[in-house]
Amino acid sequence: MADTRVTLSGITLDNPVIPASGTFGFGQEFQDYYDINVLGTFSFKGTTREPRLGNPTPRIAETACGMLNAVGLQNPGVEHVISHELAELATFFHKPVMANVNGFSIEEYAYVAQRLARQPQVGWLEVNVSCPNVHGGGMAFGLAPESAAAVTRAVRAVTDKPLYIKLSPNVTDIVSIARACEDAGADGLCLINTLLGMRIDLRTRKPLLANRTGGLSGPAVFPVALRMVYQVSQAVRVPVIGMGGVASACDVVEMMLAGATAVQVGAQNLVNPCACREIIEDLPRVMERYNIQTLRDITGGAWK
Amino acid sequence: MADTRVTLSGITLDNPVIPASGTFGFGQEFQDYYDINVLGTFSFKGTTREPRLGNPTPRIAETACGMLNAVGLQNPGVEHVISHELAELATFFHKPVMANVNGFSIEEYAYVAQRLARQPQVGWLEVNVSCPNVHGGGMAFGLAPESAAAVTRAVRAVTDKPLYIKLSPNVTDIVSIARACEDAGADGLCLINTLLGMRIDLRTRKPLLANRTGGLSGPAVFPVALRMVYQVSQAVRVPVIGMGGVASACDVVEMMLAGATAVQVGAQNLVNPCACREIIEDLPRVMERYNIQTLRDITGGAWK
Amino acid sequence: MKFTVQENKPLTATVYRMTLRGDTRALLRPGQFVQLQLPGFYLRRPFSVYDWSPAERGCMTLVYKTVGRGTEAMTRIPVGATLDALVGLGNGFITDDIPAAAAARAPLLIGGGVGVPPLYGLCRRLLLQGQRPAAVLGFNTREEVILRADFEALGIPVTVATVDGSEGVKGFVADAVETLAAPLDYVYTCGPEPMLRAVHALCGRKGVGGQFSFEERMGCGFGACMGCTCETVTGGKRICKEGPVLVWEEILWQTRG
Amino acid sequence: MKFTVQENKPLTATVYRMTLRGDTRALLRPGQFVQLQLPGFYLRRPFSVYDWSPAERGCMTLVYKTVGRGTEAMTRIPVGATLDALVGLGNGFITDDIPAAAAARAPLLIGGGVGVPPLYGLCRRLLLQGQRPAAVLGFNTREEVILRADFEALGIPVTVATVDGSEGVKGFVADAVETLAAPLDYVYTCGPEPMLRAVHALCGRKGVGGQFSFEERMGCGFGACMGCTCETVTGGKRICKEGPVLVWEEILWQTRG
Ligand SMILES: Cc1cc2nc3c(=O)[nH]c(=O)nc-3n(C[C@H](O)[C@H](O)[C@H](O)COP(=O)(O)OP(=O)(O)OC[C@H]3O[C@@H](n4cnc5c(N)ncnc54)[C@H](O)[C@@H]3O)c2cc1C
Ligand SMILES: Cc1cc2nc3c(=O)[nH]c(=O)nc-3n(C[C@H](O)[C@H](O)[C@H](O)COP(=O)(O)OP(=O)(O)OC[C@H]3O[C@@H](n4cnc5c(N)ncnc54)[C@H](O)[C@@H]3O)c2cc1C
Ligand SMILES: Cc1cc2nc3c(=O)[nH]c(=O)nc-3n(C[C@H](O)[C@H](O)[C@H](O)COP(=O)(O)O)c2cc1C
Ligand SMILES: Cc1cc2nc3c(=O)[nH]c(=O)nc-3n(C[C@H](O)[C@H](O)[C@H](O)COP(=O)(O)O)c2cc1C
Ligand code: FES
Ligand code: FES
Repeated sequence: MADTRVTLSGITLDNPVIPASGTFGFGQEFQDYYDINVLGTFSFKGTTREPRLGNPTPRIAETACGMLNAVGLQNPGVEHVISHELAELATFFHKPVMANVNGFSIEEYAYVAQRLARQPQVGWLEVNVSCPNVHGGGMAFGLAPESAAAVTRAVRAVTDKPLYIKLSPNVTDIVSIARACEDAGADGLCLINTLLGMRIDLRTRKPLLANRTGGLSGPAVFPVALRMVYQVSQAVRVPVIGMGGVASACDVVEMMLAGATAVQVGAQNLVNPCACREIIEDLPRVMERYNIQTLRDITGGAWK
Repeated sequence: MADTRVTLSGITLDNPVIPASGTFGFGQEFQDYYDINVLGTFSFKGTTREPRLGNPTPRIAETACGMLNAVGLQNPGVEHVISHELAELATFFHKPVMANVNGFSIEEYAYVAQRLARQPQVGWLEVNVSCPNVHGGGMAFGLAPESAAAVTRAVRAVTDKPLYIKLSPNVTDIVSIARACEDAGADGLCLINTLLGMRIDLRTRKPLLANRTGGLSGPAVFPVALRMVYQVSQAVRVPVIGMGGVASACDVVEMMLAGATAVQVGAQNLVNPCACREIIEDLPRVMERYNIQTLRDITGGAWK
Repeated sequence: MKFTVQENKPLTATVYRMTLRGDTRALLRPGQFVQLQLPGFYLRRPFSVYDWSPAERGCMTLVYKTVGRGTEAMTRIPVGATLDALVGLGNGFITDDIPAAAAARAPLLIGGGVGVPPLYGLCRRLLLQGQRPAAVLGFNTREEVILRADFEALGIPVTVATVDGSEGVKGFVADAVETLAAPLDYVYTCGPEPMLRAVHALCGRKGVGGQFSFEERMGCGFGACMGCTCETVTGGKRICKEGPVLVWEEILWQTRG
Repeated sequence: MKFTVQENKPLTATVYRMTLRGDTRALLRPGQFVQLQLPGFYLRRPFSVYDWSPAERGCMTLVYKTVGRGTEAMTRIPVGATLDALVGLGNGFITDDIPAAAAARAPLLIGGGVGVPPLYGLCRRLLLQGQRPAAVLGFNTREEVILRADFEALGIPVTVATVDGSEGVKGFVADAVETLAAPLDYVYTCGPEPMLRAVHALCGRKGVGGQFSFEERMGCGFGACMGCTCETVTGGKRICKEGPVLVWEEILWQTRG
């Protein structure tokens, strides 16, 4: 029997497949398509202290084998997330969930992290220092080792729950940023967030997105994500959750060979609401084809 | 009549379509498919002082809507390029050509640039400080403003021919590097070179490329390239040659709206040897559809 | 959900009709839409349903206009091809839960361009409910007029307006509505945003309610990505989930007066 | 160049034959290959030509094995579909310009797995030139044996070897070659790299010349990208342009002795 279990900071998941933040809402919409308890876990929509409407529309554009989004962290604010979304989630999802923490200041990160960490449903904090779609926060923190470490330290100070920092790929040296987060107390790293991109409407001669630029994700970015996971996972001792363009069980295996302990699936959930269920169903077949008995053993299999 | 002409540092091209270095050899192979004199110009294969065999194979891998290459600057060395390739080229291509200059030291860049600049066929120098597939040179120079500027200054010192610096997208802040090159005397900028990526073979559990990582190009990278062209072209006064995933006449127009004065086409030449001819033929139709009489007028049309 | 293309043929130079066979049971209301996966494109395309027969082996018809690479490629999909679609998306036009809508005896359907198709299924539904709808359909020019005969075959009053006057009343739909003899009762409308704005203002001036179907760029189409959220009087609404149909009162073009 | 699929059918569980109709005039030599564009994939796929009729409305046949996503998708391409291919790529097997090849009266064709197909067109060419080729075809197991009858129908001696001994001689092709009664004259070979190495060593030991067809990951297939360059005795050679066929002497596995 194929053993698909993986362990993230002491919590064992049935499988490494985790829908990525911002592409799975708070799970509700997917419950219409399948029982989401088959998932390893999922990362819920990026949450801030105050409610946010996000950016003006259009917020979505298509690209070759991918998409741009400039949602800009629309969310009802951490208190509403706790009182409504997480309360509702508890009625149909029975596993620890990953909380995607956002902020526009170090204090806000710490505040939101502390509030979410106290919820018993929350298994891990995923601190997003890499959102390219908001100004004066988000990605800015993830572009340099010092600021990424500062956020890590501040959040570390308020919680003992497993702390994962989600890194931006829009940098010259992601390894130095990953190391700085590790040194500042991160229990793990998530990569990659979206690549900053753009499309222009030939008719109007204006950027397609109201926000002008947006974050690129989907299969197009997979090779960049894989390379970064390969580099970072060899340079740190903490687990890496790999993501960026994962769309099939083969991609999951490839990410894990590159060094990922678990794998997130983002944009693919949007084009196929059953993507994660299908990937989970396919995993044992793919493992058999490539002679894998115990999935967790292949993490880093491609390191030299 | 649609006017497709554009001007790069005083030399007027019939159209903005320029095959990108490394995807067009020295023109010969394409001459079998069409008369390459229809091109604006083309950029020939990256040239170094000594002959290079490049990296071991496999050097190519496929990705979603793109490809990885790790050719590693295979070329016969600058003297052979001058005595054989350019001599041969003169027999069938009658326009100024763009010389792609490479080096493993600042001295080598200057040497190769000086040798190539002396050739009357060479209209522009394109100095590649962004090749991700060689060690101890190439991309290393393009990752920081200081080193990119140092190469620019050294090459500037040896030639008066128009000098374009080709930038790497694998950086946190491409604008600062572009500005440094401009300040150091560049007449223009070319962007983007390839994004550093990777694929792993599930059967062997090893990287697909012998060089482990390679450069990602093709339609997958278009939105990233477009964003960088948009940012850089607004921040400098010199012309920008845009490239990265351009595959159609619509893409050419989109790149120009983002701020490109001319456009290079790379990987698409490999999957369709007639790509550039077809793009050039399509341009007037696309211009008509979007009400463009004079193509050069749309450069930067999407700047706010 | 897999569908088989039964028909894919041009109605005008740029508008096509595609009929798909498959499980349509998720479609509950006119004005709901589907997200169609087109081979070679990453995101799905949203299209309203013109009309459908609800069954496990049912049928649904889309009427679409070629505006970009996806819809152009769509015209080349052969009969017999299999396409994947998410069906029954969005709230659709509500004809029962909203008191004003349920009470309207002679609602006016106002469509513009490819906003016209979903009003056909709606019209059939209203007739079944015993209401007496009328339709005003607006186009740019005579060559672009679609579905006029379909509405006429339902036996309702149909007014066509063209911007250049080449068919029917000359002018915009909102202008054409002003010329109607019958008093305005309730409005259902779908079309380009300038038209929706004009109709919204008109409703405001006349003090009648209505439902407006919106378009927005979509990531998912089923409420997951927040890509399509628009601000309304009652907060952010996902056009794909709480829309595409919004009622007059919640739209942020405050023009009642 | 556009081609129409005439046939696409399985020969074994994993090997298919595809026949394409179109302009094949660029094909000049057996062992040349085509670069086939598969819908939904960025790079083209290289396939050797099994046999062809050279004409503006000619035919060519490929025999391919499913090894990955591209070839798996290829099995689902229906008859009648149009595919784009670059044809007449590479040098192919040379039967005239190379003196040893032209002089060989009884050249041996050694094929392994899907290296066998291009040897068929070669065999026909050699027979036309009045030579008397023989063939040794190697496979893993009985279920994977392909094209045996095709070669036999040409009236030449055919030896089949399978690694597990389930059909023909048990063992690797190079072993099977050693068991042949006829003396080695000249070799043409195509197959997996371990087989090529073994045959190369064998030629070295016996002091006979030969031509070896190689595989390499390709960007373009027509000499533009330098993606496929391999080092040889005479410098870097592009497998797609100066190859895929290399002669014994230029191969860098120095084993003559
Ligand atoms: C709820 C809803 C119902 C619709 N119903 C119909 C209908 O019945 N008939 C019809 O002809 N059209 C309809 N549209 C518009 C239709 O979705 C677009 O015309 C179509 O997506 C354009 O695709 P394209 O590839 O040709 O254009 P491109 O511009 O090449 O598409 C690029 C991307 O932009 C998106 N996009 C482009 N235009 C629109 C648009 N107007 N609205 C939403 N997304 C867009 C595409 O889906 C794609 O993701 C509807 C849109 C929505 C939101
Ligand atoms: C000159 C030449 C002639 C060939 N002739 C035949 C033939 O007659 N019959 C046959 O079955 N196969 C032949 N091959 C191998 C064939 O090209 C590959 O099996 C095929 O490309 C695999 O595609 P895929 O999408 O299924 O595999 P994937 O692994 O999914 O493909 C990913 C990428 O790798 C490339 N690739 C994978 N395997 C190979 C390979 N062995 N050689 C070159 N590129 C590869 C693909 O082209 C693609 O770009 C030939 C290869 C070469 C170079
Ligand atoms: C519509 C959309 C919204 C997103 N919102 C968030 C978010 O709120 N927080 C976050 O950390 N990442 C967010 N992301 C990034 C994804 O979680 C993921 O890192 C990225 O999309 C790469 O994975 P993919 O290629 O599988 O989509 C979002 C991505 C998309 C497409
Ligand atoms: C096979 C290959 C070889 C390349 N070699 C060079 C090179 O020698 N010098 C250089 O400046 N860029 C080189 N490039 C980069 C291209 O010129 C171009 O910048 C990049 O591929 C992005 O464009 P594209 O997406 O259109 O391919 C190479 C790209 C490819 C695909
Ligand atoms: S399109 Fe994703 S939420 Fe509406
Ligand atoms: S594959 Fe491009 S040169 Fe051989």
